[in-house]
Amino acid sequence: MTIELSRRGFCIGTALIGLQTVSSSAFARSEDGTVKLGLVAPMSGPNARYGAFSLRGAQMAAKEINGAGGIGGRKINILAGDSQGTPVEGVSATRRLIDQDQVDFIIGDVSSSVTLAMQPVAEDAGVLLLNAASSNPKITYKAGVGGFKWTYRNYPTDENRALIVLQYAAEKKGFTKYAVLSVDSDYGRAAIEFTKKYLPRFKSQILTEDYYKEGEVDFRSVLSKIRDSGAQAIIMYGNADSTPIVGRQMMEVGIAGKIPLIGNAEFNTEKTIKAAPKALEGAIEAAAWLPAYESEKSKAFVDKFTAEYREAPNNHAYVHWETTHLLAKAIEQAQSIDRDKVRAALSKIHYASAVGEVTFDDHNQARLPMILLEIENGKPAIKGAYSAEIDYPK
Amino acid sequence: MFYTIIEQVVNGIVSGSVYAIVAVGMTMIFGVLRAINFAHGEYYMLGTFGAWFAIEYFDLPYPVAIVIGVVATAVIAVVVGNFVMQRIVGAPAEAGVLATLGVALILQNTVILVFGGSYKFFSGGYIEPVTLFGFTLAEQRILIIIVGLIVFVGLELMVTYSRMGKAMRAVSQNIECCAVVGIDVRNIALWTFILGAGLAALSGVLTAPVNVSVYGGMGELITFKTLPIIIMGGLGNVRGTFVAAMILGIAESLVATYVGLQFRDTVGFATLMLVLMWRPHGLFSAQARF
Amino acid sequence: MNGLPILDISGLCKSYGAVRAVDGVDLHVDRGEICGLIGPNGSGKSTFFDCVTGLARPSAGAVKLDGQDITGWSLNDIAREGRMLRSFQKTVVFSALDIEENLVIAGQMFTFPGILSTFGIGAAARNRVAALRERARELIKIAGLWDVRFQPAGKLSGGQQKLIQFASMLMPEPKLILLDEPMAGINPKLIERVVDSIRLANTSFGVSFLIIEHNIDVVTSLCKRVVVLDQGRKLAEGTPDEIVQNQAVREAYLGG
Amino acid sequence: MTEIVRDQTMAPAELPVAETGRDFRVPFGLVLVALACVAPLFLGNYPLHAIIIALIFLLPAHGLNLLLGYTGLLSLAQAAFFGIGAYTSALLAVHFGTPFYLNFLAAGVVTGAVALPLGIPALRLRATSFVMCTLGFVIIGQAIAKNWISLTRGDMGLAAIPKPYFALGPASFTVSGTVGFYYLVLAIAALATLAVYLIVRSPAGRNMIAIRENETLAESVGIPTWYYKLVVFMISAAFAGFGGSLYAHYLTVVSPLTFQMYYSTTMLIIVLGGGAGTISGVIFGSLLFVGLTEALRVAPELRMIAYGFFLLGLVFWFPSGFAPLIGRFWSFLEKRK
Repeated sequence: MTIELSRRGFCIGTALIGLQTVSSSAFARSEDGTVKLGLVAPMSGPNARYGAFSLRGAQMAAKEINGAGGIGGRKINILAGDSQGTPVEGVSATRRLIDQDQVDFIIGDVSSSVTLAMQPVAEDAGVLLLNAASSNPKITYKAGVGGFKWTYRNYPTDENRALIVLQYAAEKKGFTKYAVLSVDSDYGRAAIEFTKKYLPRFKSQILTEDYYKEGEVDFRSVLSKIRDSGAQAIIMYGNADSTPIVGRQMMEVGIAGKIPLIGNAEFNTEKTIKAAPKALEGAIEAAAWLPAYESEKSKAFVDKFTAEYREAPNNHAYVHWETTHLLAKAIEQAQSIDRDKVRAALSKIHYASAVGEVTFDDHNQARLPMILLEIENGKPAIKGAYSAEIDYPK
Repeated sequence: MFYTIIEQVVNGIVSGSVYAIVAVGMTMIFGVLRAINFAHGEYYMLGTFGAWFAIEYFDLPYPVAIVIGVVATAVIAVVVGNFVMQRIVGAPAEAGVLATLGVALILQNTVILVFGGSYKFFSGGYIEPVTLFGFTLAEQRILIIIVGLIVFVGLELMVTYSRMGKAMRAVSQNIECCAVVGIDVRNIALWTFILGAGLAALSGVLTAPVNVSVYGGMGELITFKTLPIIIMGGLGNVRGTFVAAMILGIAESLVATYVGLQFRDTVGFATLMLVLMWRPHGLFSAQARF
Repeated sequence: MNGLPILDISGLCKSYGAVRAVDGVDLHVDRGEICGLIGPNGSGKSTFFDCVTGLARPSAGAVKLDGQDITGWSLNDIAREGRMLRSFQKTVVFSALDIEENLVIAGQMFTFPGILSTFGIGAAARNRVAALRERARELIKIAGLWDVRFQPAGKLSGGQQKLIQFASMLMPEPKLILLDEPMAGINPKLIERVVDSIRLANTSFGVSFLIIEHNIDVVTSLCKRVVVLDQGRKLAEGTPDEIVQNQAVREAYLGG
Repeated sequence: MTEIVRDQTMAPAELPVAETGRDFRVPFGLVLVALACVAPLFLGNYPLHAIIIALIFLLPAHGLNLLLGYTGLLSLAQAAFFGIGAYTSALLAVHFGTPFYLNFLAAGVVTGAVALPLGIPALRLRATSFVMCTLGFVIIGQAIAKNWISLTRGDMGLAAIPKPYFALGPASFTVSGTVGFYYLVLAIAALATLAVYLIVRSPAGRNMIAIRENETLAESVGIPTWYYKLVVFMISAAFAGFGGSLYAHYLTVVSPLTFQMYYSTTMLIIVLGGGAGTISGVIFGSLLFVGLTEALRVAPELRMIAYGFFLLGLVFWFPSGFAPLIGRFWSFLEKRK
């Protein structure tokens, strides 16, 4: 016997004593003819800059769509929620968007741990949660046929990325011995976990394994250790901001140009390369997107974003811009803002993104290509777009 | 093997010097104010930002930027000292914790508000590697060690010979007596605070070239590194703080090499707890003063 | 048993590094006696007190309370037994609490075995609290503090706080009380009252006293026997009259 | 919230109130309790969610209040125990599917037990060293949560923690939805408040206050201060563990980020903001804190700065918290009458 104590049950009880509550979810949503889109991102706190980029990307997309007459006449209205990069605040922001602002759809968050906490909230409310920037594979392990019907992700996972990088390094470069130096977060840890999963396939091994805290400034000790370990490359999944520091100190301990960095930590930006050109030469990176990517749509986005905000877009700006367009397309195909219909449309969508066609698998995970590039002569050289099918755990 | 250990010890001394310059100011502030200053790392950040601003916007040479960074921080310290730090003299510990946390939030987030949260690129300094006794070090790091030694000797001389230094020592020994003897405790507190903040700023400007990045949240990390150092060194004890900073620098370096970088930030507090279990009064104090 | 002194101290020493603050002092307090302890400033009286009551650990010597060796017991160990209590030179009370609470706290711990009763659960615990409140009220009346009994102790005058402290020490019905300068810093008008209270406690409750005091009139009126300490050693012992006449004592005071 | 209706002579900040306004506190407290019970009738899901967060934080804050407000020990370890409680509950629920009350009790018992070996060395330290040592617990706790991957899954965290369900024999009962959770948390918070009230007004509570007021004097009247501090440290840890358990079940994820000094300072702000050493103050503090967080949502970029100024204001203008303001309000009502 299972009793569900639900809002409805409670209302029936209270109705008996003559008190009538107005259930907030009874309101019809978006009766004013707009599409209310919630965006959850870290607007304050240590990751505030990611949130700022995300919001700008999404706002630019909304502006473009509204400028072109909206979706079937409906304008997109973006409502931002601040997650501060923590699960508690992420859940609070999500609830606020759903309950107070009555949004129809939510895009968010950047951090995987926040997205994981948002999933059940969106599921309970039956609001579509479209993630654009979290890479933890678990998010879509549990989505679609995995459980959460309302979660979709338009972003490649750590597992994808780890496999592609390892494959390229082993097959094209012939590396077999690696040192790990990744950021100590769900992102850096998960990427290495999945790298380890595929190591035997390429007969490779990890010699040393270290994780740095975000904001770490002293890598000399660990780089000296890597120098003496005999590793052929350093696998690094990290945040963009630590890369110049690592590069500088690689030069200092004398491994610049000898042991390349591989993985993903914005090796390709001009700023990073300028900080330590010698250390970044030969670095290999797998990115969901990068400003230098050669496609018409991508170039147009970079130009427009730069003109609009006088700052070059980063990855977060791009994925939120693209995901907002993706959602608009799904709504258009559903010819309705009915959430069930949009969800169905999303599952069947064939969307032409700036990096290639996007479709969703039965776990609501987008099949996305990853761009592989190598730094040659101080410039990123694109080596192609790769994609990999995910083995979902049974 | 042996070479590796020696090299890591050298690495440890370099980072220890950075910690020492910051921690020595913090411990003096504690001695006089009896407050754990959770905002101390923010002055390190402010100094770095001041220098970065001077280089980026006015194209000034690095040595001038050092001066600007330190002076700008000292000016801010005068304001904070007057409005906050002087008022927590004699307040309960939790008041000090909350007030300094408040100051840390205000300073850090104002900088983020003004300059944005992204990492800035610090382009000054002397970063060419030189080889010394077989170790490759950036010139800047040698400078840091030298400045660290100068600061230590200078402070020792100051507290021993100068009027202000003697008064600082007196206040940190017995605050009630000083008030009776006619030492202006609030004034001493203010000057100690400005000196401590200035030293933190100096440390920030000196390390900026090797750390490359400048960002609003950088102070917090330094605060958390210095807290265990000042406790281990015996609160208010300049010499002890220096030794503790070196011990921590070397221990961190060895842990990063032989255990893993991910454990590095726990070294400080883990060492502190072990030390306190063994000697509840810190390493360099005969009896518990605080 | 009754012939035995309540407090018997032999050869007590306390050194800090090379300094010998207390140097081989023998002292005893008989049952029902009020014994005075005097000496110039820095003569080691307070250190001696601290060593006897466990606030400091003696370097050598033995302290016997009621025939039981309590050398090296901590202040808390001794206090928890409730036989010997001490006051502090600087008057201290639990300033945020009212007088009754102060007294109840001072009296409650001795008969609260078990965790549940510590949290006041059970009839026995409730009865005990009621009994303590009863006793506290009686003592408050005796001390003449009835009118101010609901005020926080910290708000009262120094003399009143002294009385609270004194009444608190009577709560657990101790056999011996050590007072450290009970008259220091109180209104001369109140001195008489404190002296009366001590005498009352001595006669009605049978409490013995060892009192450090500078006010020689108080010592003379209260004590039958006085011990003089100087530079950590026992200089003299005798009736107040003998002590006042003693040449060595006079020199010590003038010299000190 | 039943405790405010009775007398609280133990609470220093409320002494004048206790004498003058007691008559008003009974009906006022009853009204508050009644309001809390019917809140879901007129509050939407979001305000309820905010109150749930406030009530979850209330538990560790009660614990800290026992430690800081009543025993006079400043500890920053609440986040560590909050995290241990959250992980204990989450691991049990995820791996063994145990019913909620077991997870909840286990969280409290485990954190209380962990506090014992930590408290024994830490409580020997003097004030500042003790504060730093407790801060160390948080930092080392986070390192363990990050690196003991086989148990905690490290930074990936534990997700999909099941909703609280109660099982007794064949019957089971799952708490789902905001309203259901609200009543669960409200009931637990009320019980916790009652427990704190009973502790505080017991002989043990009186001894705790004695230790806060003057430790040496407390020792000299025979209170076993060390033992008391240790037990209170464990009780306060257990409260934090209970809060962590609710946190895990409500948010359904735990990650090493639960071990953050941020949470320790949050508890500190709740206790000091409301008024240390009073129970109603802490309840007020937790609502105030969540209210402040919500109010500052208006301007995310200025939020932390405003927060900083709030802290300074609290320290310099309201050193005994904002609860005395309520006291003044009561006496104001009294005068009107």
